[in-house]
Amino acid sequence: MDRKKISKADLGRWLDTIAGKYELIGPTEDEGIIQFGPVQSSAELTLEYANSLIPPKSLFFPPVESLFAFRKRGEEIQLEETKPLQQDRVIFGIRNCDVGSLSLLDRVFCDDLEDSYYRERRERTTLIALACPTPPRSSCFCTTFGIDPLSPAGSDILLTDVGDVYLVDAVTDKGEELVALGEGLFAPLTEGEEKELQPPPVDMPQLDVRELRERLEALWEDEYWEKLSLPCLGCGICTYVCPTCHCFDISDVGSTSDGVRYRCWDSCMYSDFALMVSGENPRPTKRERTRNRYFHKFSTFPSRYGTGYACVGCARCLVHCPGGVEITEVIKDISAKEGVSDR
Amino acid sequence: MTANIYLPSIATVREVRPETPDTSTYVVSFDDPQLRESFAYEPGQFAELSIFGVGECPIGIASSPTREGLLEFCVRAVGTVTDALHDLEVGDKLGVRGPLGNSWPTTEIEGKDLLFIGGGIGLPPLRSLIQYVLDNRDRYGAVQIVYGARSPQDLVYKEELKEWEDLPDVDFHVTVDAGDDTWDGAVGFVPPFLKDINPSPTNKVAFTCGPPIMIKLVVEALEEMGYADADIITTLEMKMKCGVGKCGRCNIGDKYICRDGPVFSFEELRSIPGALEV
Amino acid sequence: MPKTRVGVFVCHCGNNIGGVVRVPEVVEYARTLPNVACVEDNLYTCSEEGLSSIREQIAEHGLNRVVVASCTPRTHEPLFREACEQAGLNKYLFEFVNIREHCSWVHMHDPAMATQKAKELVRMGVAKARFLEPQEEFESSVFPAALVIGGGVAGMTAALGLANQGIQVHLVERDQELGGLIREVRTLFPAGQATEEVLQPLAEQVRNHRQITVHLGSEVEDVGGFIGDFDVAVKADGQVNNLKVGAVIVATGAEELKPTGLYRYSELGNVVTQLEFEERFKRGADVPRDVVIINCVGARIPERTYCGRFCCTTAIKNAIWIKEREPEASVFVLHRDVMAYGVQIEESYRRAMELGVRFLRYDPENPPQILGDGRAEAVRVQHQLMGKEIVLPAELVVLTTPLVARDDNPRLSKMLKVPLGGEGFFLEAHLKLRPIEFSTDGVYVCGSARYPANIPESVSQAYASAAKASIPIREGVVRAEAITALCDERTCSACGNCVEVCPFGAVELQEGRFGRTAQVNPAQCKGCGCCVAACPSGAMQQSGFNDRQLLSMIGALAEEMTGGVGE
Amino acid sequence: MEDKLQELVVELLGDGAMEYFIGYRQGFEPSHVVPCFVTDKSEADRLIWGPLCLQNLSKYVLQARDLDGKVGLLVKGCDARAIVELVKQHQIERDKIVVVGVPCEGQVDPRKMEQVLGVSMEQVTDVEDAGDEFLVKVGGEVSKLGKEQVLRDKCFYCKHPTSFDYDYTLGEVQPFTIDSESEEYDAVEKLEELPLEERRAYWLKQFERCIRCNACREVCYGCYCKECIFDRTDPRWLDRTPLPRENEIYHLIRAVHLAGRCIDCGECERVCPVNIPLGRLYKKLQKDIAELFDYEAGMEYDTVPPLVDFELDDQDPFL
Amino acid sequence: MASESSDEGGNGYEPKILVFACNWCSYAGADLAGVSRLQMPANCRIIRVMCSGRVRPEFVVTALSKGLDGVLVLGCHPGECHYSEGNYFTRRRGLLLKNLLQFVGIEPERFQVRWVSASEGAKFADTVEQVTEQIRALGPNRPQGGMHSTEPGDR
Repeated sequence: MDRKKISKADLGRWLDTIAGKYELIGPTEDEGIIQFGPVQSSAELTLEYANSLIPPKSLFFPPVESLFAFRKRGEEIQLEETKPLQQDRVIFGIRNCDVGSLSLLDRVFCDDLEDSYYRERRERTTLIALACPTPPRSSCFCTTFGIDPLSPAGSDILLTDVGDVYLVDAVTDKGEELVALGEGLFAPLTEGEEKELQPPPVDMPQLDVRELRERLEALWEDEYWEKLSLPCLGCGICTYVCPTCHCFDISDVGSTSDGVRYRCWDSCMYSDFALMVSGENPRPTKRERTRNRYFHKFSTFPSRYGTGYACVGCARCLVHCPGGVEITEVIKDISAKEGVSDR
Repeated sequence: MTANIYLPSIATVREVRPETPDTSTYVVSFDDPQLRESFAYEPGQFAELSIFGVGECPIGIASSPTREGLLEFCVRAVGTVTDALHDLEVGDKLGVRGPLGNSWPTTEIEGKDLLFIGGGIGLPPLRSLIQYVLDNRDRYGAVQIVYGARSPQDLVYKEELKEWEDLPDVDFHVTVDAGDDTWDGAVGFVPPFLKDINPSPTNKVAFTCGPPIMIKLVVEALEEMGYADADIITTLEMKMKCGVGKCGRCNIGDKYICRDGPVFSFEELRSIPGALEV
Repeated sequence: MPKTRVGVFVCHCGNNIGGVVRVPEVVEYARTLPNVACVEDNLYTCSEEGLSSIREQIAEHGLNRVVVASCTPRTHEPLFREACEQAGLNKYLFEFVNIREHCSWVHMHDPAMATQKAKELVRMGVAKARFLEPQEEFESSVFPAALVIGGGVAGMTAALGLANQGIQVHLVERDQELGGLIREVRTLFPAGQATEEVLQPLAEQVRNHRQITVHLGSEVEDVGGFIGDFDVAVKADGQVNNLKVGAVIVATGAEELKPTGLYRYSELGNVVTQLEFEERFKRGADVPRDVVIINCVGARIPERTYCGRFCCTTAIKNAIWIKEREPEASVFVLHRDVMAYGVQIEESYRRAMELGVRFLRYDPENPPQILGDGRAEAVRVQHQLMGKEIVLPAELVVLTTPLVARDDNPRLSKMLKVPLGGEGFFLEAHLKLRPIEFSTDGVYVCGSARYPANIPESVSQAYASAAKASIPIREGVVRAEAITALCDERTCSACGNCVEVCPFGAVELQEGRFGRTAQVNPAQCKGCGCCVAACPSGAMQQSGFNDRQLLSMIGALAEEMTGGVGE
Repeated sequence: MEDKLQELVVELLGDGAMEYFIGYRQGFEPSHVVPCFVTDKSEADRLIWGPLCLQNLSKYVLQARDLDGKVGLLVKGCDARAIVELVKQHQIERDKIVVVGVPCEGQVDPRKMEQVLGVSMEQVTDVEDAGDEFLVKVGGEVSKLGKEQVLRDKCFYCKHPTSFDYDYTLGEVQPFTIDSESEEYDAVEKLEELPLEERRAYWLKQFERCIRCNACREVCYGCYCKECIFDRTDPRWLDRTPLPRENEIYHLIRAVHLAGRCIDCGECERVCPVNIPLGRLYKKLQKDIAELFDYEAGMEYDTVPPLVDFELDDQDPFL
Repeated sequence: MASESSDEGGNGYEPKILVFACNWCSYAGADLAGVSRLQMPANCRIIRVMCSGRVRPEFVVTALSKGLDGVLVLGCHPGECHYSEGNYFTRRRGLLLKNLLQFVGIEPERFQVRWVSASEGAKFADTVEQVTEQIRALGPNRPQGGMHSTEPGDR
């Protein structure tokens, strides 16, 4: 589908028609916190935001979700699966870094042992990405990991703000279906517009991630991790705000005769995450846990799933870490270490 | 596996056999007859057992697929879920989710001589392979079994051990760390006991499972005897939760023990940094 | 056979329970509870027939937990625990559910609600029983010796009380000779008997008793340890020696109040206290002609509210003593009330009046004034009957003051970890039921250390404390009910809350396997559980009442309500 | 001020008694200040001081427990009270830490500054202290901001910075004073005056937002238990699932554990990623503890925390 | 004597109140009320502890959050504690917890502390009566949010 445009005023109308047919989810502000949540009308949305605090990953892999309810009637036990969604959804305003994270999470949840809850939410959701404003936030570094803030890749529709209109690139059938829903509101671009209605190029500092994985893997025994983990407090913020983290815990709430099995987010940074009942812990101190987190992102995830690095440069962990452990600093330190190419 | 990888199937406890003061064997079978037939698993795989309202925990399937119908789990009461398992009586219901993980390399070791070294409650995962080998005896070479436990009543499958001892084509050895007046067999830890037996490494694959400290010493002993890393195979015991390679707990290197294991050869383990520290 | 197998025994107690609570319904309900292996109901579970049915069921079903739902554990718990023990079951694997005093007897008007309540109480009892663990009672040996602090009448009598039972006693006295406060008294009430006649034989017996080691001129420097194992450091002229004793008796007595600031006491030479009077005039000085005795000096006033109990007796005794020496002497006793209880004191009060001692009541709001400069010459007092002030000539004024607590008591109380009362005297465990012992085991008290006590009272209290102190020593072993606290040193973070909270000093922070952690001394721990409640991480737990047991009771109750919340 | 600090650290590291010095350094952007562990003299020049050094670094000294050398620490007056409590609660010996006090002229609350400036903190390249104003540099030009608009809540009633026995001080430490009509317990009293249902709704909404990332627990000096009661399985007090009722149990129990120990350093509220006003919950406790038991945490080494102490004449509404 | 509690259904709501009673005083007081046949509402369930000082605030918070309608902690009168100091701590903890629960919007009547000695059977009965009526007036302690309802608590 070729590029179209929509006026800023018509955008609201389009989203309202969508809200009539789908569950519309978009960025809203609540007590200073930007979050993605269901809205009845486009008026509740906000457009002044860089990104949400809790990533839209929470809409596919929620902080807490019920897997099934169990009830004991006499001798029998009945299990009742929980339906993940009541209605098809449209997510408006997702940034490209989060779109990129979803494709990474797909590799985890939709492998041969497919997670049906995640899969259903992914299938019944249409993504309307919103290109990041320029200049990008100074903390963002998504281009380092091949994320292009202006590309529709991975989403169904990309809207790009070029002054008084939005450029509309629908790249999938689901995207086209949505555009068809508001057919009167879109207009094709004239030749002239095609040329000058271009978003300004994104200039963002690039981190050097050449051979990051190989240099990292050489540091398994290095005492760098000891020093890096000193300010780390072992709280769970970096993993809970990270769009590519997918660790979770499963626990039963209720009694042996009546209750629910929940899945909820968990963090590899918690001291008892891998603690075994025998008392042994493969990652007993913060040093091992910090090392494990960066190895997962830059070594084990790419080698296991054959993808790029499991980081999309959204900088959420950077901004919110109370101890000031900065992933960009770690990347710089590792790439400063002697790599294969400079030997 | 049902479409929903987290949904257990309901099974009933058919038989409870106390093995040691804190370990019992639970024989279960699925309520759904259709599932009872279709539930195909390989020796060495495990399943997640659910006590609803308490939780789930991964337990190795101790029976062999060659013996139909019933699944056997050998459970020691160490944690909240295993404690709850120990409160089950015949006829009680529980959840079973699986089969999960990889399995012993039953085809690659065809024609080879086999050496099984088990320690305490490490025997059940080996037993599923031993039964499989005994039920397909002609596909495999000589069978040697070396098993040890802390004390005579800590030995599991006491009757079956006697059966194996009487089998003509099985070289069976058993020891206990500390004997008592009811015990007339060998006394001593498994690693030195194994060194005295000194089984030759030619055309042989060794399978070992038991407490980490025993595995470490057994592997050293085997290497002294000339066994190649590729021919020493074990099953790792790590903290597992989802059992389907997603919850991020049981990773060593880029492998998830619940998906790429729990069965590994020592050659694989040597290549993964930090795998052997555990 | 599942791991935990609970047996439930519901009692009818005749119709005390069965009359209101529908017991069969409770029995059926109990069968549905988790881990319940067998349920019985009996007419009287505490009868021989009931107890034997418990023993049989334990054997038959291999029960490893027993729950009895009947009356109150305060009376019948030992009985049922014994039945379990006889059947070979550890007696702490037993839980009591009260469905009589707390249920049937108080909800007679509503059998339906009473039955529902009984079911839930049984449900909570079973929930707790599932997590009971077997316990062994802690036994510690008692060192066969005792320490008596204070060599007065009380101390000496207590020492003899113990020594005569063959128990080795260490008697520690600060002064250079035995006797204590009584040495300052010349004649004793009632018959004016010379103090020496009573004191010397007692002191003789103590000095020559081969079981008693007397430490004169020495003071207790420090006391560590607990009942059966006290380490006492006694300091005598500079060097310290350490004693090991099993029990301690505090007999440090009290001292006479020197009423500085009242009635120009320290200002005028001839205004003296009763003891000073005894010292000066009973040594032969000539008896003055006009004597005024003022009672309740420094007693029953806002700063010191108590009555000195026998200072009136002393005043009467000395008034008689003066009148017998100098019949013409004019002796006035100015009092607020005369505490002349009992036989001898009433007789001597009457005798004093017969001898011409005049008793005048004064109004504490408008107390007598001492007139004269340099020397007391007269006492002006408001005569209540005559309604006007009168002036009494006085060559000597004697002030009757109460005994007050020794100022050394706080030091000793901190050492022995025993409390002091409001007035600075030692505070006994219970005024009526445990008068001569402390709540801390192994420490006893007698004589004026507890409150002003005259000789007969001191002696009887001394005998009582000796008798009490000899119990643990003669048994040789101290057994504590297994409800003591236990710290899981692996997870203890040494915050010290438990040490602060323990009323008995039973918890200390010590170096252990996991570094510096809290450690409980089971001999001292009384099982109150305050430390468990103060422990933020839950490392400290109390046997028989640990968090898991109590939380499962809460869960069982809440689960009953909302169908699905308990463990 | 910063050079005085750096010289001192170089000197302290010089004589080798100190394993490392804990201070502040520049983060990935000028307005982002993070903790810094200086192990070697050469790194001393990274240490900075200013109104954006918000973290309470005291908890990091616990990591030095099993080191043989000492640990140096830069600390504001309000945060130093955590050292007193840590020593009082037997977590570390006082002589194991070299405490460097710094005169503090009030700190910036980034969220307030963003509202006032209308621009995100990224744009702010420098904040300097100037008497009762802050000089804020945004994209080149400098503007003056009255401190009372952007000050952290706890700075309005800065008390007791002088009560600590510092080993060194960088200049004269005394309480920062600012005349403002807001009283210390305003926010608490405002909540107390709400009718019960409104308060109930208010707090349930807060507890519902909690994602149980445990940051408030991990950042708090008072939460140093080897194994937290919430991580125990025998019994399981709390499920890990962030359901509203579970979150409420978590926050109320943590509050009770900190009663009489919380020193009001404000870190739990600052690090909370979902802006739960935890400060109000703990301020309420401080108010009650002060009123009921006349006690303030972190003042003296030898006083006994209120909940493990008692007076015979304590208030007794339960007769 | 406790009044004969008429229990005409009302809206049929019967509050469920958890009571902690200390073994030496309040539990004995409850026994005495039983022996004296003092009738009282049947909404209280007693858990026996050795001392009121054993009741940790976590029990109260958990009980109220799990939906129980009220928690009543009974102990000896200050100065009469069998362990001499136990109830002083209960007093301080009770004071603080009462204020905290009220601050987060839980009705004050839902958590109460009372001193009942072994000889005060009547006072025990009156306390049970009074607390039960107070809590009955408040209505059920509705537990909100995903705790009990099995509808998924996901967002």
